[in-house]
Amino acid sequence: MNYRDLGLTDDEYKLILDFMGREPNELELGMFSVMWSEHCGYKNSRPLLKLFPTRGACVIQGPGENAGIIDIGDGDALVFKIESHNHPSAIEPYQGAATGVGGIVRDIFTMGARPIALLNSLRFGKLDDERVKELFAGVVAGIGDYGNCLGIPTVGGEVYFNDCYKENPLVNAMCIGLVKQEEIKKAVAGRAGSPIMLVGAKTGRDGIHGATFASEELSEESAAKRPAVQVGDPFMEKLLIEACLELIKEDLVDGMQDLGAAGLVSSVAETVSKKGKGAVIDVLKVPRREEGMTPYEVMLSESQERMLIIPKSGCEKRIAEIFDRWGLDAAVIGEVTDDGVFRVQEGERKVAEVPVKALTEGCPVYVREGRVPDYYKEAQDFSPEKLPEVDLKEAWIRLLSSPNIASKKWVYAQYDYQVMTNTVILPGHGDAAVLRIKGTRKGLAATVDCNSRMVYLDPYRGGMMAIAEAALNLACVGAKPLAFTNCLNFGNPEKPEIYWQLQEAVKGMSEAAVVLGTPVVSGNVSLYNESTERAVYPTPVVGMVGMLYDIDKRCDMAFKREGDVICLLGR
Amino acid sequence: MYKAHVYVVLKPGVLDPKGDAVKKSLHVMGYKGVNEVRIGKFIEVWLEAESREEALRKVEKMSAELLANPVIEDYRVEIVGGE
Amino acid sequence: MYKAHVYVVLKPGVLDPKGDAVKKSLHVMGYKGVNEVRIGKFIEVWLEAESREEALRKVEKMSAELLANPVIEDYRVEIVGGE
Amino acid sequence: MRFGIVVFPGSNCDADCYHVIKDVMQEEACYIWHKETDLQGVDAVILPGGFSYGDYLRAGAIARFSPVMSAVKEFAARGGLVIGICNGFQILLEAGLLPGAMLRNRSLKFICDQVHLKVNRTDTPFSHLFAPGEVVKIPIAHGEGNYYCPPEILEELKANRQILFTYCSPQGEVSDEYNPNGSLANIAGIINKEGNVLGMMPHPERCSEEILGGTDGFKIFASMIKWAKEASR
Ligand SMILES: Nc1ncnc2c1ncn2[C@@H]1O[C@H](COP(=O)(O)OP(=O)(O)O)[C@@H](O)[C@H]1O
Repeated sequence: MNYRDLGLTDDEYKLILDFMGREPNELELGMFSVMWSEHCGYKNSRPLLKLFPTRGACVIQGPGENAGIIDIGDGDALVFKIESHNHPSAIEPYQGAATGVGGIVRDIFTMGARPIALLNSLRFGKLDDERVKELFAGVVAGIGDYGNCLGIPTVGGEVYFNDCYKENPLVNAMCIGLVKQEEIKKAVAGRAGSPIMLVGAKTGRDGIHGATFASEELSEESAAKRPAVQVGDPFMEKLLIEACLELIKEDLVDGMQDLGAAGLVSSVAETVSKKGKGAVIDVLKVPRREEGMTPYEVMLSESQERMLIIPKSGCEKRIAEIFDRWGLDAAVIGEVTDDGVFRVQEGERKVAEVPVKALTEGCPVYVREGRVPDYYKEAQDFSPEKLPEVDLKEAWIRLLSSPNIASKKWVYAQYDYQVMTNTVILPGHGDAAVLRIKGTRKGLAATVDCNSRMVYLDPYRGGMMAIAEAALNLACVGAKPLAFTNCLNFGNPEKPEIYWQLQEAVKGMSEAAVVLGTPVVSGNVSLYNESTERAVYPTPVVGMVGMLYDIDKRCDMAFKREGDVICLLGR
Repeated sequence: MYKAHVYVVLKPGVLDPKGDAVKKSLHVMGYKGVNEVRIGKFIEVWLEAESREEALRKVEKMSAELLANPVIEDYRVEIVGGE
Repeated sequence: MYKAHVYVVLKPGVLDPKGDAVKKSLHVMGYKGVNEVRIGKFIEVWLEAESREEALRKVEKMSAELLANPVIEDYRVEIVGGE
Repeated sequence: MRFGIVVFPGSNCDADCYHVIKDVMQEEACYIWHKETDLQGVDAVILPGGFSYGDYLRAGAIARFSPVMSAVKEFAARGGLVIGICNGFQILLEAGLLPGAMLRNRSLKFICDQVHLKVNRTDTPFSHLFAPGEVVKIPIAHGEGNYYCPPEILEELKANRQILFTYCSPQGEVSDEYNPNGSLANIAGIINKEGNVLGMMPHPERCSEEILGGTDGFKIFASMIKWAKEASR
C-alpha cells in the first residue's frame, strides 16, 4: 500500500522515515496514517484551538482527555463532551448515528462518570428530497434506539435543514456524566509490567481506516473505499458501563480507555504515552469475530463497544470476576513496557515497532493561510433597506411552517428523555434542558446551539453568537453558564476560504467565551465536510452546561397566568 | 397473483448483536452445541405480475431498493407460488 | 456440524405494522401490484449434533422455547447442511 | 414493606424504581440480581423497565429464562404482589404470567410522551386508592407496546375484568384517537385473574414526585403498600 493512498503527504512520509530510521512496513505505515489523520492528530486545527480560553475556577480537566470535567461543588463534578459522526451517518444513517452515541458515551464513563444525559445537534438537506428524509429518519431512530437502550435520557438538541447539508449531513452527539471527584479516572498507564486487557465486543473488520475516512471529502469513491459499516450493540455498551463503573467504585484500575477512531492503535498509544511508557500487544490474543484477520486489520479495526483496561497491581482476578458477572469476556492482550516503544507481535513474530511519541506527538501541524471568500464582502453589504416588501401575515405563516422553526416533537418523541427520573424541564418546554441532581438541591442545565447561517455570513460574529446563544439559553431556564464543549464542523481546511472561516469562527467563539467566563473543556473537530457539490456551512456547534444552585428557581418558557406582564429585554 | 419469499441476511463480517445474544442465551438454556446464530428477515410478498419472470424481476428490484439495506445486508428472492 | 434454517412468521390474523408500512412504501414507489407484505424472521443456526435427526429435534425445541412466541408466531425448521 | 427490584442485564429503570420506593415512598427496597433463585423474603416484586438483553429477538424473550423468573412465578402463585413496568410487562407476557404478546408500535417508532389512562377497577391491590373511573396522566416510553392477544383471550380479559388501564382522552373517552401504539382495546395494563400480578406499559415511577410534573404514579405504589400492610395485619 502506498502512503498516499493512506492520506499521508510526501513531507509527512519523510518525517516518518526520520522517526523510524528505516522504511516502515505496511502496518507501521497504517499506524501513522490513522494517528496523523486530522481526526486523531488535529494537524490543521491545533494552532487555532489554542485560542480558546481553557481556564476557569470550575475547570478540573480542560481539553486533552477523553472529556472535560467541571467542579459543581459538594465534591461532585460533571464530565462532558460532544463528538461528530458525520461521515458514517452519511453512508448508513441508522448505524452511523447509533455508533456515534455509543462513542461519546464511552468517552464519559471512561473517566469514571455515570452518563446522565445526551444531547444532539443535527443538520440535513431540505426535507423535500427522498434521500434526505431517509437520512433524517434513520439518524433520529439510530440516536433514539441506542440511547434509549442504554437508559440515558436524550434531553435536548437541535435540528436544522439547509441544502448545504444535503450530501453531507452533520450528526453531533453530546454526553454529560456525573462523578464524585475522588473517582475521576484518567487514561494513564504508569507501571511497566501491567497487563493490558481488552473487554467488550470481539474485534471484526469493521471501520478500518474510519479515522482517515473522516478526514477526507465525501465522493463517489468514498462509497467504494468506505470501511465496512459498524453496527452498534447498545446492549453490550450497557453491560460495559455497569461493569466499568463497578471497577472504578472498587478502585481496581490504573487506566481505562475506550477504543474509538483508530482502534487499538490510538487507545494503546494514548494510554501509555503520557508517562513515556511503551507497550507490547500480541494480536493473536485479541478475540476476533472473523477468521483470517491480519495484524493490520486487528490493530486498525474500529469495532465498537470495546474498552482497554490497565488493572492495578494484583486486581486482575477481581476484575475478571466483575466482568464475568456481567457476562463479559476480558482478554489480556499485552503489557505496558518501559522503553517508549509500541511493539506489535503476532505470536512470536514481531510485526511492528514504532516509537510511541512519534505517533502521539510527532504529527506535523499546519498553520495555513486563510483567504476572505468573495461571498463575504457581498454579505457585508447587506442592508435591510434592500429587502423586498412582503405581506407580514404571509411571511409569518411561512416562517412558522418552516421545518427549521416548527415543533421538533417528531424528533424528541422518539427519545426517552425521562429515564433516570431527573429531567425536570423536558424537551419542548424550555430553551435548555434541566435535570435535578438527586440528593441535592442542585440542578444542571444543558443546551447545544449554533446558527450556522450566521456563521457562514460572518464567521467571527457567528462564532460569538453561537456561544452567546448557548449561554442565553441556559440563563433563560435560571442556570449560570459554566463551561462548554464544541464540535467544529467545517469543510476542507486546505482551501483558504474554508480555513478562514475556521479561524474567524474560533476567534469569535473565544472572545465571547472570555467575556462570558465560560471556558472550553473539551471538543472535537470534523473537517472535510464537503461533497463534490459544495462545502457545508461552517458549523461550530456549542454544547454548554450550567448550574442551578436551587432547582426550585427554574423557569420554563410557558406563559403562566393571564394578566402577567410581558417584557422584552436587550437591544 | 404470485407469492415471493425474500431472505435478507447480514453480510458476512457484519456484527449481529441479536444473533450473539440469542446464541449466549441458548448456551445458558443448555444448548451448548450451538456455534453460531445469525438473525435475518424472512419477507413474504404477494403481488400481481404478468409472469413468473416479471414477478421475480419486480421483487428483485424492490429488494435492492427497499427490503434490504445494501450497505449491510444481502438478499435472495424466490417465487414460490402463483398462476 | 449442522446448519439449520428457522423461519418465523406472524400467525395469520396477527397485525403486522412493519409489513403494512413496507407495502405502503412499495405502492408509493410505484409497485402498485403488491397486495400484501408480511415480515418475519429468518434465523440461521449452526450447531453440533450426533445426527441430522438430533439436530432437527434440538432446533425444533429451541424454536418452540425461545426463537418464536407461540401467541403470535408460527415457525418452521429445516436442516440445510451438515455431515 | 420490602420491595424487591429485579435487575436483568439491560434493565434501566431499576434505579428509578429503587428511588421511588426508598426515597419517595419511604419503604424498604432491594435489588435482586437475575441469577438469584431466592427473593430474599420481599413482600412485592417489581420487574422494571429497560431493554433486558437489548430486547434482541423480542422484548422480554430472553429475560424470561433468567433463574430468578422461577422464583417470581412461585411468588406470584402464592399470591405475592408483582408489578411489571414496560419491559417488565413484556417479560411477564413472555413468561406466561399474563396472557398475550407485544407487537411493535403501529407507528413503528419508539414513543416517549405523556398519555392519559382510565382506571377501570379500584378493587385491586394496585388501584384501590384511585377514584372509580379516574383519569390519570402518566409517561410512556416504548417501541413495542402494541398489546395483542387472540380474540378468545380478549373476551376472557373482559369477562374477568382484567383490563386495569386503558389509554383514553384527558376526559376519559376511550377511542382509537387516544391509542398511542395500536394496542388491542386500548390496553395499557392488565392484571391476572387472581389480581396480584400487574403488567403495564406506562411508567408510574416517572410521575411519583411533584418536581417531575405529576404524582399520579404515586398512587399505584401507595395502593400496593396499603394493601400489603392491611393484608399482613
Ligand atoms: N435533535 C434533537 N434532539 C433532542 N431534542 C431536540 C432536538 N432538536 C430539538 N430538540 C428539542 O426540541 C425543542 C425545540 O427545539 P428548537 O426548535 O431548536 O428550539 P429553540 O429554537 O428554542 O432552540 C428543544 O427542547 C430542543 O431541546
